[in-house]
Amino acid sequence: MTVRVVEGRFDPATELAAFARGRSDVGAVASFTGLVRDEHGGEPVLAMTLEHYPGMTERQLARIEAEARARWPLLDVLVIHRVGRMLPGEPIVLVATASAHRAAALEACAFLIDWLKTKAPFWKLEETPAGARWVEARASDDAAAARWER
Amino acid sequence: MTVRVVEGRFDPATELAAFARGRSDVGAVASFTGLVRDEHGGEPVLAMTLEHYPGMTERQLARIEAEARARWPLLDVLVIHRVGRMLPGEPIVLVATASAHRAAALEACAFLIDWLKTKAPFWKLEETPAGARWVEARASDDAAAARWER
Amino acid sequence: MRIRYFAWLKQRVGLAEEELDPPPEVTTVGRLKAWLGERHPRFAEACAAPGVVRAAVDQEFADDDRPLRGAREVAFFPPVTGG
Amino acid sequence: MRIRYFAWLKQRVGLAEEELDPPPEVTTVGRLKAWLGERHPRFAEACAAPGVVRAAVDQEFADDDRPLRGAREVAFFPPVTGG
Repeated sequence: MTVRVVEGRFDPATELAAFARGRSDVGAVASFTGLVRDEHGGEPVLAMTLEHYPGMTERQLARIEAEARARWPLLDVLVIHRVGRMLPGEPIVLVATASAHRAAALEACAFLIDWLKTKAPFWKLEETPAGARWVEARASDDAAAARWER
Repeated sequence: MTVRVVEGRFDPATELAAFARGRSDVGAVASFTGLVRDEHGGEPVLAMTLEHYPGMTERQLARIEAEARARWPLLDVLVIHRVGRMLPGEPIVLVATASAHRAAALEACAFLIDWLKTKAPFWKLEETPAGARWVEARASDDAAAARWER
Repeated sequence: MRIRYFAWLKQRVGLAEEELDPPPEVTTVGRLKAWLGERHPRFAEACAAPGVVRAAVDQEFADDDRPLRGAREVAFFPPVTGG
Repeated sequence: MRIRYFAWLKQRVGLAEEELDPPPEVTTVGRLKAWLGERHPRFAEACAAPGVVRAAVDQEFADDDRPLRGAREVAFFPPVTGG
Protein backbone atom coordinates (compact mmCIF):
# COMPACT_ATOMS: atom_id res chain seq x y z
CA MET A 1 0.00 0.00 0.00
CA THR A 2 1.48 3.31 -1.02
CA VAL A 3 -1.49 5.37 0.28
CA ARG A 4 -2.24 5.28 4.01
CA VAL A 5 -4.61 7.12 6.34
CA VAL A 6 -3.32 6.76 9.89
CA GLU A 7 -4.81 7.67 13.25
CA GLY A 8 -1.67 7.79 15.34
CA ARG A 9 1.49 9.83 15.12
CA PHE A 10 3.91 8.83 12.35
CA ASP A 11 7.55 9.67 11.75
CA PRO A 12 8.36 11.02 8.27
CA ALA A 13 12.09 10.28 8.68
CA THR A 14 11.39 6.61 9.41
CA GLU A 15 9.00 6.38 6.46
CA LEU A 16 11.54 8.06 4.17
CA ALA A 17 14.30 5.74 5.37
CA ALA A 18 12.22 2.79 4.14
CA PHE A 19 11.01 4.52 0.97
CA ALA A 20 12.60 3.27 -2.26
CA ARG A 21 15.25 1.55 -0.13
CA GLY A 22 17.62 -0.79 -1.88
CA ARG A 23 16.58 0.33 -5.37
CA SER A 24 19.53 1.40 -7.44
CA ASP A 25 17.41 2.49 -10.39
CA VAL A 26 16.16 5.49 -8.38
CA GLY A 27 18.15 8.66 -9.04
CA ALA A 28 15.81 11.14 -7.37
CA VAL A 29 13.56 11.18 -4.31
CA ALA A 30 11.41 14.20 -3.50
CA SER A 31 9.33 14.59 -0.37
CA PHE A 32 6.90 16.98 1.21
CA THR A 33 5.88 16.98 4.86
CA GLY A 34 3.05 19.14 6.18
CA LEU A 35 3.09 19.85 9.92
CA VAL A 36 0.80 21.47 12.48
CA ARG A 37 1.88 25.08 13.08
CA ASP A 38 1.47 26.76 16.44
CA GLU A 39 -0.06 29.85 14.83
CA HIS A 40 -2.61 30.65 12.14
CA GLY A 41 -3.76 34.07 11.06
CA GLY A 42 -2.06 35.69 14.05
CA GLU A 43 -3.76 33.44 16.61
CA PRO A 44 -2.09 30.67 18.60
CA VAL A 45 -3.08 27.15 17.63
CA LEU A 46 -3.12 24.72 20.56
CA ALA A 47 -4.13 21.61 18.65
CA MET A 48 -5.57 20.50 15.34
CA THR A 49 -8.10 17.78 14.58
CA LEU A 50 -8.31 16.27 11.10
CA GLU A 51 -11.72 14.86 10.20
CA HIS A 52 -12.15 12.80 7.06
CA TYR A 53 -14.61 10.73 5.06
CA PRO A 54 -13.47 7.13 5.53
CA GLY A 55 -13.64 5.19 2.31
CA MET A 56 -13.89 8.21 0.05
CA THR A 57 -10.55 9.48 1.39
CA GLU A 58 -8.65 6.33 0.45
CA ARG A 59 -10.40 6.21 -2.91
CA GLN A 60 -9.48 9.81 -3.72
CA LEU A 61 -5.88 9.39 -2.56
CA ALA A 62 -5.50 6.26 -4.69
CA ARG A 63 -6.94 8.12 -7.67
CA ILE A 64 -4.57 11.07 -7.21
CA GLU A 65 -1.65 8.67 -6.92
CA ALA A 66 -2.73 6.88 -10.12
CA GLU A 67 -2.93 10.22 -11.91
CA ALA A 68 0.62 11.08 -10.80
CA ARG A 69 1.90 7.71 -12.00
CA ALA A 70 0.17 8.23 -15.35
CA ARG A 71 1.78 11.66 -15.81
CA TRP A 72 5.32 10.97 -14.64
CA PRO A 73 7.61 7.90 -14.82
CA LEU A 74 7.57 7.22 -11.09
CA LEU A 75 9.32 4.23 -9.57
CA ASP A 76 7.63 4.61 -6.20
CA VAL A 77 5.07 6.83 -4.48
CA LEU A 78 4.11 7.20 -0.83
CA VAL A 79 1.25 9.21 0.65
CA ILE A 80 0.53 9.13 4.39
CA HIS A 81 -2.16 11.36 5.89
CA ARG A 82 -2.93 11.46 9.58
CA VAL A 83 -6.42 11.97 11.01
CA GLY A 84 -7.60 12.71 14.55
CA ARG A 85 -6.20 15.19 17.06
CA MET A 86 -2.58 16.34 16.86
CA LEU A 87 -0.33 18.98 18.38
CA PRO A 88 1.86 21.74 16.89
CA GLY A 89 5.07 20.33 15.44
CA GLU A 90 3.47 16.98 14.59
CA PRO A 91 3.31 15.84 10.96
CA ILE A 92 -0.07 15.81 9.21
CA VAL A 93 0.89 14.54 5.80
CA LEU A 94 3.87 13.04 3.98
CA VAL A 95 4.21 12.73 0.22
CA ALA A 96 7.26 11.07 -1.35
CA THR A 97 8.10 10.28 -4.96
CA ALA A 98 10.94 8.34 -6.55
CA SER A 99 12.06 8.50 -10.16
CA ALA A 100 15.13 8.03 -12.30
CA HIS A 101 15.46 11.81 -12.73
CA ARG A 102 14.72 14.83 -10.63
CA ALA A 103 12.13 16.72 -12.70
CA ALA A 104 9.64 13.86 -12.48
CA ALA A 105 10.17 13.38 -8.73
CA LEU A 106 9.91 17.10 -7.91
CA GLU A 107 6.93 17.84 -10.13
CA ALA A 108 4.97 14.76 -9.08
CA CYS A 109 5.58 15.57 -5.40
CA ALA A 110 4.20 19.12 -5.85
CA PHE A 111 1.30 17.78 -7.90
CA LEU A 112 0.36 15.19 -5.28
CA ILE A 113 0.19 17.64 -2.39
CA ASP A 114 -1.59 20.27 -4.50
CA TRP A 115 -4.30 17.84 -5.59
CA LEU A 116 -4.55 16.18 -2.19
CA LYS A 117 -5.28 19.61 -0.68
CA THR A 118 -8.28 20.22 -2.94
CA LYS A 119 -9.53 16.74 -3.87
CA ALA A 120 -9.25 14.57 -0.76
CA PRO A 121 -12.04 14.83 1.83
CA PHE A 122 -10.22 16.09 4.93
CA TRP A 123 -11.29 18.98 7.17
CA LYS A 124 -9.21 20.79 9.77
CA LEU A 125 -10.53 21.94 13.12
CA GLU A 126 -8.16 24.24 15.00
CA GLU A 127 -8.20 24.73 18.76
CA THR A 128 -7.28 28.28 19.73
CA PRO A 129 -7.43 30.09 23.09
CA ALA A 130 -10.71 31.63 21.82
CA GLY A 131 -12.21 28.22 21.06
CA ALA A 132 -12.33 25.75 18.19
CA ARG A 133 -12.75 26.89 14.58
CA TRP A 134 -12.95 25.11 11.26
CA VAL A 135 -10.18 26.11 8.87
CA GLU A 136 -11.48 27.77 5.72
CA ALA A 137 -10.43 26.61 2.28
CA ARG A 138 -8.00 28.98 0.59
CA ALA A 139 -8.28 30.30 -2.94
CA SER A 140 -4.51 29.89 -3.26
CA ASP A 141 -4.93 26.13 -2.83
CA ASP A 142 -7.46 26.04 -5.67
CA ALA A 143 -5.05 28.04 -7.81
CA ALA A 144 -2.17 25.68 -7.00
CA ALA A 145 -4.30 22.66 -7.91
CA ALA A 146 -5.55 24.30 -11.12
CA ARG A 147 -1.96 24.58 -12.39
CA TRP A 148 -2.09 20.83 -12.99
CA GLU A 149 -5.47 20.67 -14.76
CA ARG A 150 -5.39 19.78 -18.42
CA MET B 1 26.33 25.20 9.04
CA THR B 2 23.47 24.49 6.69
CA VAL B 3 25.76 23.76 3.72
CA ARG B 4 28.10 20.78 3.96
CA VAL B 5 30.44 18.98 1.59
CA VAL B 6 31.10 15.50 2.96
CA GLU B 7 33.54 12.76 1.94
CA GLY B 8 31.84 9.78 3.53
CA ARG B 9 28.45 8.24 3.11
CA PHE B 10 25.58 10.14 4.72
CA ASP B 11 22.01 9.12 5.55
CA PRO B 12 19.30 11.48 4.26
CA ALA B 13 16.68 10.04 6.65
CA THR B 14 18.87 10.78 9.67
CA GLU B 15 19.58 14.29 8.39
CA LEU B 16 15.90 14.92 7.75
CA ALA B 17 14.98 13.63 11.20
CA ALA B 18 17.17 16.35 12.71
CA PHE B 19 16.11 19.03 10.22
CA ALA B 20 13.81 21.74 11.60
CA ARG B 21 13.20 19.44 14.59
CA GLY B 22 11.26 20.89 17.49
CA ARG B 23 10.15 23.98 15.56
CA SER B 24 6.42 24.43 15.70
CA ASP B 25 6.44 27.45 13.37
CA VAL B 26 7.34 25.17 10.43
CA GLY B 27 4.30 24.06 8.46
CA ALA B 28 6.09 22.62 5.43
CA VAL B 29 9.30 20.69 4.79
CA ALA B 30 10.37 19.79 1.27
CA SER B 31 13.35 17.65 0.39
CA PHE B 32 15.22 16.34 -2.60
CA THR B 33 17.71 13.47 -2.58
CA GLY B 34 19.87 12.64 -5.58
CA LEU B 35 21.28 9.11 -5.70
CA VAL B 36 23.74 7.15 -7.80
CA ARG B 37 21.86 5.11 -10.41
CA ASP B 38 23.13 1.76 -11.63
CA GLU B 39 22.55 2.75 -15.26
CA HIS B 40 23.16 5.75 -17.48
CA GLY B 41 22.40 6.03 -21.16
CA GLY B 42 21.81 2.30 -21.43
CA GLU B 43 25.14 1.34 -19.86
CA PRO B 44 25.65 -0.14 -16.40
CA VAL B 45 27.26 2.19 -13.87
CA LEU B 46 29.46 0.39 -11.35
CA ALA B 47 30.52 3.42 -9.32
CA MET B 48 30.60 7.18 -9.44
CA THR B 49 33.29 9.59 -8.29
CA LEU B 50 32.44 13.20 -7.53
CA GLU B 51 35.31 15.64 -7.94
CA HIS B 52 34.95 19.21 -6.75
CA TYR B 53 36.80 22.48 -6.30
CA PRO B 54 37.35 22.79 -2.54
CA GLY B 55 36.71 26.30 -1.35
CA MET B 56 34.82 27.44 -4.42
CA THR B 57 32.25 24.68 -3.86
CA GLU B 58 31.37 25.83 -0.36
CA ARG B 59 31.33 29.44 -1.49
CA GLN B 60 28.92 28.71 -4.36
CA LEU B 61 26.66 26.54 -2.21
CA ALA B 62 26.48 29.28 0.45
CA ARG B 63 25.66 31.82 -2.23
CA ILE B 64 22.89 29.66 -3.72
CA GLU B 65 21.47 29.13 -0.24
CA ALA B 66 21.54 32.90 0.43
CA GLU B 67 19.72 33.49 -2.85
CA ALA B 68 17.01 30.99 -1.85
CA ARG B 69 16.60 32.66 1.54
CA ALA B 70 16.31 36.05 -0.15
CA ARG B 71 13.59 34.82 -2.52
CA TRP B 72 11.46 32.75 -0.13
CA PRO B 73 10.58 33.08 3.56
CA LEU B 74 12.55 30.02 4.67
CA LEU B 75 12.85 29.01 8.30
CA ASP B 76 15.62 26.51 7.65
CA VAL B 77 17.72 25.20 4.77
CA LEU B 78 20.03 22.20 4.50
CA VAL B 79 22.33 21.28 1.62
CA ILE B 80 24.63 18.25 1.86
CA HIS B 81 26.74 17.18 -1.11
CA ARG B 82 28.99 14.17 -1.06
CA VAL B 83 32.34 13.96 -2.88
CA GLY B 84 34.64 11.02 -3.60
CA ARG B 85 33.74 7.56 -4.81
CA MET B 86 30.30 6.09 -4.22
CA LEU B 87 28.19 3.13 -5.33
CA PRO B 88 24.77 2.78 -6.97
CA GLY B 89 21.97 3.41 -4.48
CA GLU B 90 24.09 5.76 -2.36
CA PRO B 91 22.99 9.37 -1.90
CA ILE B 92 24.96 12.11 -3.64
CA VAL B 93 23.08 15.19 -2.55
CA LEU B 94 20.35 16.22 -0.12
CA VAL B 95 18.48 19.52 -0.20
CA ALA B 96 15.85 20.34 2.42
CA THR B 97 13.81 23.48 3.02
CA ALA B 98 11.43 24.50 5.81
CA SER B 99 8.84 27.23 5.69
CA ALA B 100 5.51 28.19 7.19
CA HIS B 101 3.71 27.26 3.96
CA ARG B 102 4.21 24.72 1.25
CA ALA B 103 4.72 26.85 -1.86
CA ALA B 104 7.88 28.43 -0.43
CA ALA B 105 9.32 25.10 0.71
CA LEU B 106 8.59 23.29 -2.57
CA GLU B 107 9.76 26.07 -4.87
CA ALA B 108 12.93 26.79 -2.89
CA CYS B 109 13.81 23.09 -2.86
CA ALA B 110 13.49 22.84 -6.65
CA PHE B 111 15.41 26.10 -7.06
CA LEU B 112 18.27 24.93 -4.85
CA ILE B 113 18.86 21.67 -6.71
CA ASP B 114 18.44 23.32 -10.12
CA TRP B 115 21.02 26.00 -9.33
CA LEU B 116 23.34 23.61 -7.55
CA LYS B 117 23.42 21.46 -10.69
CA THR B 118 24.66 24.31 -12.88
CA LYS B 119 26.48 26.69 -10.50
CA ALA B 120 28.43 24.53 -8.06
CA PRO B 121 31.81 23.13 -9.20
CA PHE B 122 31.25 19.36 -9.07
CA TRP B 123 32.14 16.87 -11.79
CA LYS B 124 30.97 13.27 -12.10
CA LEU B 125 33.16 10.42 -13.25
CA GLU B 126 31.25 7.20 -13.96
CA GLU B 127 32.81 3.75 -13.89
CA THR B 128 31.26 1.45 -16.48
CA PRO B 129 32.27 -2.02 -17.70
CA ALA B 130 33.84 -0.24 -20.71
CA GLY B 131 35.92 2.04 -18.48
CA ALA B 132 35.59 5.38 -16.73
CA ARG B 133 33.92 8.33 -18.43
CA TRP B 134 33.20 11.90 -17.39
CA VAL B 135 29.51 12.73 -17.34
CA GLU B 136 28.56 15.45 -19.82
CA ALA B 137 26.57 18.48 -18.78
CA ARG B 138 22.97 18.36 -19.99
CA ALA B 139 21.14 21.16 -21.77
CA SER B 140 18.03 20.24 -19.76
CA ASP B 141 19.89 21.18 -16.56
CA ASP B 142 20.71 24.60 -18.00
CA ALA B 143 17.07 25.03 -18.97
CA ALA B 144 15.89 24.05 -15.49
CA ALA B 145 18.29 26.54 -13.90
CA ALA B 146 17.29 29.28 -16.34
CA ARG B 147 13.67 29.07 -15.14
CA TRP B 148 14.83 30.82 -11.98
CA GLU B 149 16.86 33.59 -13.60
CA ARG B 150 15.44 37.07 -13.28
CA MET C 1 -30.74 6.49 1.34
CA ARG C 2 -28.00 7.31 3.78
CA ILE C 3 -27.25 11.03 4.20
CA ARG C 4 -23.95 12.04 5.82
CA TYR C 5 -22.67 15.39 7.04
CA PHE C 6 -19.07 16.35 7.73
CA ALA C 7 -17.12 19.10 9.50
CA TRP C 8 -19.14 22.17 10.49
CA LEU C 9 -22.16 21.01 8.47
CA LYS C 10 -22.41 18.08 10.86
CA GLN C 11 -22.49 20.55 13.76
CA ARG C 12 -25.06 22.80 12.05
CA VAL C 13 -27.37 19.95 11.21
CA GLY C 14 -26.78 18.38 14.60
CA LEU C 15 -26.12 14.87 13.33
CA ALA C 16 -23.49 12.91 11.43
CA GLU C 17 -25.87 10.80 9.37
CA GLU C 18 -29.46 9.83 8.86
CA GLU C 19 -31.39 7.21 6.86
CA LEU C 20 -34.02 8.90 4.68
CA ASP C 21 -36.31 7.95 1.88
CA PRO C 22 -36.73 11.06 -0.27
CA PRO C 23 -39.90 11.33 -2.41
CA PRO C 24 -39.68 10.46 -6.12
CA GLU C 25 -39.43 14.10 -7.27
CA VAL C 26 -36.04 14.39 -5.49
CA THR C 27 -34.08 13.24 -8.51
CA THR C 28 -30.84 15.23 -8.22
CA VAL C 29 -28.30 16.38 -5.63
CA GLY C 30 -29.68 19.92 -5.93
CA ARG C 31 -33.23 18.79 -5.22
CA LEU C 32 -32.03 16.68 -2.32
CA LYS C 33 -30.34 19.77 -0.86
CA ALA C 34 -33.60 21.72 -1.08
CA TRP C 35 -35.58 18.84 0.41
CA LEU C 36 -33.10 18.42 3.29
CA GLY C 37 -33.22 22.19 3.84
CA GLU C 38 -36.90 21.87 4.78
CA ARG C 39 -35.97 19.46 7.57
CA HIS C 40 -32.81 21.33 8.68
CA PRO C 41 -33.14 25.14 8.49
CA ARG C 42 -29.43 25.63 9.22
CA PHE C 43 -28.56 23.30 6.36
CA ALA C 44 -30.74 25.47 4.10
CA GLU C 45 -28.89 28.56 5.38
CA ALA C 46 -25.52 27.02 4.52
CA CYS C 47 -26.74 26.00 1.06
CA ALA C 48 -27.90 29.57 0.35
CA ALA C 49 -24.27 30.74 0.11
CA PRO C 50 -22.76 29.63 -3.21
CA GLY C 51 -19.88 27.17 -3.18
CA VAL C 52 -20.06 26.44 0.52
CA VAL C 53 -21.84 23.07 0.55
CA ARG C 54 -20.17 20.37 -1.54
CA ALA C 55 -21.58 16.92 -2.16
CA ALA C 56 -20.50 13.38 -2.92
CA VAL C 57 -22.72 10.59 -4.25
CA ASP C 58 -21.49 7.13 -3.31
CA GLN C 59 -18.14 8.67 -2.41
CA GLU C 60 -17.66 10.56 -5.68
CA PHE C 61 -17.74 14.37 -5.81
CA ALA C 62 -21.04 15.44 -7.38
CA ASP C 63 -22.55 18.68 -8.69
CA ASP C 64 -26.11 19.81 -8.06
CA ASP C 65 -27.34 18.33 -11.33
CA ARG C 66 -26.01 14.86 -10.56
CA PRO C 67 -28.88 12.32 -10.72
CA LEU C 68 -29.61 10.32 -7.59
CA ARG C 69 -30.90 7.20 -9.32
CA GLY C 70 -29.39 4.18 -7.59
CA ALA C 71 -27.49 6.24 -5.02
CA ARG C 72 -27.02 4.59 -1.66
CA GLU C 73 -25.06 7.29 0.15
CA VAL C 74 -24.99 11.06 -0.31
CA ALA C 75 -22.60 13.21 1.73
CA PHE C 76 -22.53 16.97 2.27
CA PHE C 77 -19.53 18.91 3.50
CA PRO C 78 -17.68 22.23 3.23
CA PRO C 79 -14.71 22.67 0.86
CA VAL C 80 -11.90 20.33 1.90
CA THR C 81 -8.92 21.61 3.91
CA GLY C 82 -6.56 18.67 4.33
CA GLY C 83 -2.86 18.30 3.65
CA MET D 1 49.85 32.79 -10.35
CA ARG D 2 48.43 29.41 -9.53
CA ILE D 3 46.70 27.60 -12.39
CA ARG D 4 44.35 24.70 -11.56
CA TYR D 5 42.70 22.10 -13.78
CA PHE D 6 39.70 19.94 -12.92
CA ALA D 7 37.94 16.83 -14.20
CA TRP D 8 38.96 15.69 -17.70
CA LEU D 9 40.93 18.90 -18.31
CA LYS D 10 43.25 17.80 -15.53
CA GLN D 11 43.75 14.49 -17.33
CA ARG D 12 44.29 16.17 -20.70
CA VAL D 13 46.82 18.65 -19.35
CA GLY D 14 48.41 15.94 -17.23
CA LEU D 15 48.56 17.95 -14.04
CA ALA D 16 46.21 19.31 -11.37
CA GLU D 17 47.98 22.61 -10.86
CA GLU D 18 51.04 24.65 -11.69
CA GLU D 19 52.64 27.91 -10.55
CA LEU D 20 53.23 30.21 -13.51
CA ASP D 21 54.16 33.81 -14.10
CA PRO D 22 52.44 34.88 -17.31
CA PRO D 23 53.99 37.76 -19.28
CA PRO D 24 52.45 41.24 -18.91
CA GLU D 25 50.44 41.01 -22.14
CA VAL D 26 48.37 38.16 -20.64
CA THR D 27 45.78 40.51 -19.16
CA THR D 28 42.57 38.48 -19.41
CA VAL D 29 41.26 34.96 -18.93
CA GLY D 30 40.99 34.59 -22.71
CA ARG D 31 44.64 35.56 -23.22
CA LEU D 32 45.69 33.24 -20.42
CA LYS D 33 43.88 30.38 -22.18
CA ALA D 34 45.78 31.11 -25.40
CA TRP D 35 49.10 31.39 -23.56
CA LEU D 36 48.52 28.12 -21.68
CA GLY D 37 47.54 26.48 -24.97
CA GLU D 38 51.08 27.05 -26.22
CA ARG D 39 52.42 25.03 -23.29
CA HIS D 40 49.70 22.35 -23.37
CA PRO D 41 48.53 21.42 -26.88
CA ARG D 42 45.64 19.31 -25.56
CA PHE D 43 44.45 22.27 -23.50
CA ALA D 44 44.46 24.35 -26.71
CA GLU D 45 42.45 21.61 -28.43
CA ALA D 46 39.83 21.66 -25.67
CA CYS D 47 39.62 25.46 -25.81
CA ALA D 48 39.00 25.35 -29.56
CA ALA D 49 35.50 23.95 -28.98
CA PRO D 50 33.16 26.70 -27.77
CA GLY D 51 31.67 26.46 -24.27
CA VAL D 52 33.74 23.46 -23.23
CA VAL D 53 36.38 25.11 -21.06
CA ARG D 54 35.02 27.21 -18.20
CA ALA D 55 37.11 29.35 -15.89
CA ALA D 56 37.11 30.78 -12.38
CA VAL D 57 39.31 33.59 -11.11
CA ASP D 58 39.94 33.42 -7.38
CA GLN D 59 37.05 30.95 -7.12
CA GLU D 60 34.52 33.07 -9.00
CA PHE D 61 33.20 32.02 -12.42
CA ALA D 62 34.83 34.23 -15.06
CA ASP D 63 34.33 34.89 -18.77
CA ASP D 64 37.16 35.23 -21.29
CA ASP D 65 37.20 39.02 -21.00
CA ARG D 66 37.65 38.96 -17.24
CA PRO D 67 40.84 40.94 -16.32
CA LEU D 68 43.55 39.05 -14.44
CA ARG D 69 44.91 42.03 -12.49
CA GLY D 70 45.48 40.92 -8.91
CA ALA D 71 44.36 37.34 -9.52
CA ARG D 72 46.11 34.72 -7.42
CA GLU D 73 44.37 31.59 -8.66
CA VAL D 74 42.79 30.78 -12.01
CA ALA D 75 41.00 27.47 -12.55
CA PHE D 76 39.87 25.75 -15.76
CA PHE D 77 37.26 23.02 -15.95
CA PRO D 78 34.47 21.55 -18.08
CA PRO D 79 30.81 22.46 -17.44
CA VAL D 80 29.78 21.30 -13.98
CA THR D 81 27.80 18.07 -13.47
CA GLY D 82 27.07 17.83 -9.75
CA GLY D 83 23.86 17.20 -7.86
